[in-house]
Amino acid sequence: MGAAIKRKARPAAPTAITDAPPFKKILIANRGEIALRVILACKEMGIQTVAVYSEADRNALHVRFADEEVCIGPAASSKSYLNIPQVIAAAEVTGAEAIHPGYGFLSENAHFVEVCLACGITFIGPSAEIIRKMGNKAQAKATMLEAGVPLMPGSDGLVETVEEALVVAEQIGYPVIVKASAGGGGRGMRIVNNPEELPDLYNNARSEAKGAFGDDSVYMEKYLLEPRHIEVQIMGDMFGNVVHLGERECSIQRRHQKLIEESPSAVLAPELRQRICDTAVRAAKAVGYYNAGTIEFLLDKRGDFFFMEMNTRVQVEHPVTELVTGIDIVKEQIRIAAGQKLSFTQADVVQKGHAIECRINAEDPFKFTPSPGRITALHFPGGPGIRVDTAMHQDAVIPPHYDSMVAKLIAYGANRTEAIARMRRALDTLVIEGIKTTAPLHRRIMDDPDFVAGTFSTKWMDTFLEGLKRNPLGDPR
Amino acid sequence: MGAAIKRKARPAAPTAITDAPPFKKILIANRGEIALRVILACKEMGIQTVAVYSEADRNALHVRFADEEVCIGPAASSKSYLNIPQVIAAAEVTGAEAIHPGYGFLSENAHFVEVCLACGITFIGPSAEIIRKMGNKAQAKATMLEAGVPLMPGSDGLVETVEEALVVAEQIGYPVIVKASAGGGGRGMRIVNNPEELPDLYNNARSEAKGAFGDDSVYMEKYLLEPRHIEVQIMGDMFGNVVHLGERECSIQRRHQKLIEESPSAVLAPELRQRICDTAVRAAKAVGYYNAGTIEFLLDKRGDFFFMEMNTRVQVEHPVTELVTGIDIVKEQIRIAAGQKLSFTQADVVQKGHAIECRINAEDPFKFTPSPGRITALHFPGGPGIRVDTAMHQDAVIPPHYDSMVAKLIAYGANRTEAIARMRRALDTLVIEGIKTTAPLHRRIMDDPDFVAGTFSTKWMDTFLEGLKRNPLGDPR
Amino acid sequence: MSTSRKKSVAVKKTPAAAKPAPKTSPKAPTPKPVAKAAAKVPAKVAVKAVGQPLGLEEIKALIALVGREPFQEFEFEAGDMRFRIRKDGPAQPPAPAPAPMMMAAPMMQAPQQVYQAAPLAPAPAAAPVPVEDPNIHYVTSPIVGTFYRSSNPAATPYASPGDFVKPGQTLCIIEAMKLMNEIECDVAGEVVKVLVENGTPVEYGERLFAVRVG
Amino acid sequence: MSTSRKKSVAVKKTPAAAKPAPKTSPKAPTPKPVAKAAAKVPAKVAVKAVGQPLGLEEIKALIALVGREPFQEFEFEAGDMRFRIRKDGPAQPPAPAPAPMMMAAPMMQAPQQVYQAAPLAPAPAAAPVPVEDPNIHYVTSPIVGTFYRSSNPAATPYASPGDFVKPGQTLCIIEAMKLMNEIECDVAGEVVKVLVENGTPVEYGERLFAVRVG
Repeated sequence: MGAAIKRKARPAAPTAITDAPPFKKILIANRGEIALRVILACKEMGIQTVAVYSEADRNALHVRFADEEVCIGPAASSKSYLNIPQVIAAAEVTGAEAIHPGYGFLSENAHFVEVCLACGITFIGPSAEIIRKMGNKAQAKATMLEAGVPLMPGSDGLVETVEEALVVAEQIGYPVIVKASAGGGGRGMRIVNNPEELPDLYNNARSEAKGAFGDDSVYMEKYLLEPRHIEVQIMGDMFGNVVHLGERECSIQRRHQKLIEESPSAVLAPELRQRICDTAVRAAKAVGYYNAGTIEFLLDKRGDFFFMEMNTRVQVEHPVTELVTGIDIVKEQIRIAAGQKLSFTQADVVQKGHAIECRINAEDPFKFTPSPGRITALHFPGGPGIRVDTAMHQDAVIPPHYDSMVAKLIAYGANRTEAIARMRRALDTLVIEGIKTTAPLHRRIMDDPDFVAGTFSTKWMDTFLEGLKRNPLGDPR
Repeated sequence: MGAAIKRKARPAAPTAITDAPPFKKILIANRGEIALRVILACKEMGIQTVAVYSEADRNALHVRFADEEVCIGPAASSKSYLNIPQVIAAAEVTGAEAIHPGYGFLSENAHFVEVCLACGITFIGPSAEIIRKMGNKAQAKATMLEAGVPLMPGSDGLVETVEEALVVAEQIGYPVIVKASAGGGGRGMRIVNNPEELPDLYNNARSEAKGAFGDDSVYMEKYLLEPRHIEVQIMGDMFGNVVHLGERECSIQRRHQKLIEESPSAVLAPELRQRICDTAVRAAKAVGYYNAGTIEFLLDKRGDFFFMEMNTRVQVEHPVTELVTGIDIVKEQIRIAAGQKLSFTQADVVQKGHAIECRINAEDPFKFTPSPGRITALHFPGGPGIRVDTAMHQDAVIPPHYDSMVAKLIAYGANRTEAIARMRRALDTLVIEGIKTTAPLHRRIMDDPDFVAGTFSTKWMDTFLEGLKRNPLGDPR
Repeated sequence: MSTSRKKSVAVKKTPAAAKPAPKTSPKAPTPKPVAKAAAKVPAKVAVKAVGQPLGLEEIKALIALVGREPFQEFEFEAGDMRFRIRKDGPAQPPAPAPAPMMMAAPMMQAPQQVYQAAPLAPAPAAAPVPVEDPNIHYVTSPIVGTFYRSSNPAATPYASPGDFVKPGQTLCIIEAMKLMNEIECDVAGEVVKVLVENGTPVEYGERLFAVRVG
Repeated sequence: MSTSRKKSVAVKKTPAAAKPAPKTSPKAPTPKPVAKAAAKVPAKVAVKAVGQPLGLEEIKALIALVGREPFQEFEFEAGDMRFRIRKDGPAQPPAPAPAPMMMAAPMMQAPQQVYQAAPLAPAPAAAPVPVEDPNIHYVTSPIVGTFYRSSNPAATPYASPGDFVKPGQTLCIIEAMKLMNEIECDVAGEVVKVLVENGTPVEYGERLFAVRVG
């Protein structure tokens, strides 16, 4: 009997190979692959780790590989991973000096950052003020406008009536899109092609936003045709240094959920890449940004790009950037949070080779229905150029309570051609039995002529999926 | 009913992303991780693969992931993987145009190369003549001497009597080493410290060589103190182009079996690296070498280096070179065998970062007794900078008939410090249950101050293991 | 997962006026509580229904039927509906207590039980469930924090072995985020054992007191 | 691994004077021989019918039926409907054939049985060995090559169903490395079936002929 919060047996203190670790102990307020990713970074830095977990995750790998573990609640996220008092108490009882929030959950919760501050715990990320400023989309756009970052032609802030919406739409030209101010994931969002359909769609967007976010404020902007989602990885320290780590191409999306990410983008000419990345650095500097962040742009066919939003945390797709730059983003996050200067300059950042990430979700690969359950057989691909970020293991059970992503398969090659070839064979040698996954869908995409040519937009997946319906070829694997 | 040699269902022909594959179909005359490694390379190149397997390997991954599979005999290597007629027949019935031999088994068997030639099958490696020339150590040394490659001070060819041995030993100075001409793995090898013990040890070496290789010819050379094993990866095409891919440090050995390999070496100054690598290229050119090969040197404390031997095949430790150069050695081997020119020049080869490989063997980590059996739980580490080359899977059984290596764990980092940190955490998050492995030994080595400092020789492991005996600390994991 | 927590435990927050004792660091390795191990290998029946081609009564009929049969596993899928029943344990005579129903449907209301991942090296399938005294009720921690048996170091513990306690009675304090949370008893009975040492950290669901009900 | 090869098969090498037929390329996908398939997925009955969803009564009938049958696993799929039943438990009568002994000691002399790795998704533990007629002997291929039933395309096959054969009698030719290898019979009996088509490749240990011993 006794406390389940335990210190595991550890090997003899290793020979120090680095400077003193920036923190002695970090709590990871997350689960799944990103929790494990942060634990790995901490292990490399000689930092002790505390895992928190819900009752559904008792046997999860992030729990197994952390030095200490604290159960913080039942399966429901709201009662565990989103439960701020429980997370803070776990840091207190284990003596963790800092909390890494991963992505999702509390990672962009400004209130949580303030509570950490009040409790004397370092939050590994930017300040509450920055998160708040960038978290509200209307406010973020105002800030970017001030900094001279190109914005999508659109409403000057919120659009509060149908009449105002009609005027704004005329100014920026149809098609336009109505978006929830607090939105995300496609909810509270409507595309409007002409003035006739505007009133209904505007009202639909507002009521959906109200239902989803408790906030029915909406804004409007130009709706781009065949846009590409290009985002820039930013890192900044507390001394005002901000650098970019190049761009990521994330246009392969379904319902605004990214499926495949690459770095570099196959279509950016060097001059355009430079211009987008410089703009991102300018945007980050404008808000005094520090730690890791991502600035998302929409790039249209003519090479014009527009600010979409800033994510004030590490991204799911950060590995593609790590592979082409050789920079460990998570370790750098931790150093920055400890008050260290950036360990590299812009000149040190060189994009070499090409990396592609496929998100393997526990879903039917073509119907996208969730497929939680027990993994009865598992083999992850290895060999040259393959990185796997996952917390899965044989006999692991994917609980239905959380995100469906079970693994990130990342292929690196000397160029895009080699990266695609490696991703194909990695998918061919991936074995996950017992649940359905999106791996067969990815395998299909890797064979698609558009994908191979690099000619796709954020709307490409819809067309591709339509094509699959017409020509399903049975199980593609 | 019907042939078990089957063509598996394949997905629709993928969109071509590379030039026409150099071969349509390749047979892999090997098993385990290297067979899988070659299959992965073929998949990336759009080449069909044929796996051969013994009855003990029916459920092996190299069988599962090949396009076709042929059982070639019972478990004993001599009746399956070393059985030339069976391997050739398997190539014939499947229509394979080329055979990749991997390492070990038939990879350095000149007769096998000749049989392939006679049967119109391309052998992926150098010619029978080159293999024969470099395979006999005395002959190899004569060739190197001619090419002006520094040789260990030693006998001019074979030493045939005790009297001659005494004269030669006086000339080169004690300590000397007596080595079997056909030897390897430490057999037929004796270190002699003074003339008194020479006669007995000389005779011992000969009779041991006779027993092990059926050939009791021996030679003698200077025995170096604290030498390092430095080897250079060579690639050449059939047009006389030969380049090096930098060096590997393989001094962490036990009984002449490599345990840990790195690239680059922690101790080579740029000038010395250049000199060793240039010498290796000169040596390879001297024999008209083509395909992948490795020239092994002993480097002494003063920076003098001496030719040891040439391996005329891909090495177990090739991944460390692949990671620091970004070059896929196995794919290049296949292209070269198809008569293509080297796809890169010496100027294209840049060593970037640092890579370390730990060979994970199914052995007691401190007693080195074999530990075959069933793997009951398995988790390979992932995340940034980790490559795993393995054919293991959950519920796989390590048969007692073959090599004990079950996985190669390779860590890559921006520098040696990061690579060591990553190897430590990779070993900490490696789970292999059901059998004993050498992983705990590797974990200990990664913590050792000598290893961290890079100050070790080929004799270091003996000292280290002695130290462990005095201070075992129980199970270090 | 704890299977003994039958009722919710009330928490009252009071300001941290009298901090009972200095916070201690986490303990050295201790074995997992017994209940955890037991929870890993239950006879398990999982029902998953998304959409409803069959009615509830029909599903229940199917479950009852499968339960009587010597099956280890049953899966059903129709249209959007899919369900699966698996019985991990050896085919035992019917358990005395009703097996907990595992609701796995992500869309269903308030699933109380959850999927439980197996550890990397799974326990043998037929691991016997340790017998627990049905009269013993465990009061578990509803929050993470530091456990204190009394309001200050000098005070008498709220509850000690042999004490008779009743619902609503304060049993201990758990400090979290500088707040002293009084943990109340949820049954009437006799305290048999205090399962956590004073001043040590506790996690969510951790057993604090064993109370003999009655 | 083949468990039926009780005796070695003699091979006589003769020069490839009369090549029986042009070598054919490997076949298009064909099902694994019965023995292999049986070894991998034993005691499993999978029914797959497209376009015939069942009603509750029919499903119930199926479940009851499967319960009485000695199946380990049952899968059903029909249109959108699919279900599967598996019985892991050792509720079976003992298998008629003794299970092969797995030798685990690496140092033991000449182990005849070898470690056999499990496939990635292992079959249920209690899979019964498929029953084979003890009077049927299988002549297996001792080498890899191309199987020919006669010395040349125009000649009569060495052995056909109904023929009585005796030890030492040539049953077929296997061509490998341009050599014609005569495969001799190792028992006396009646050829029941030729298991490989003329001109197709065979691997080591593959069954060629079924011979009823006697």
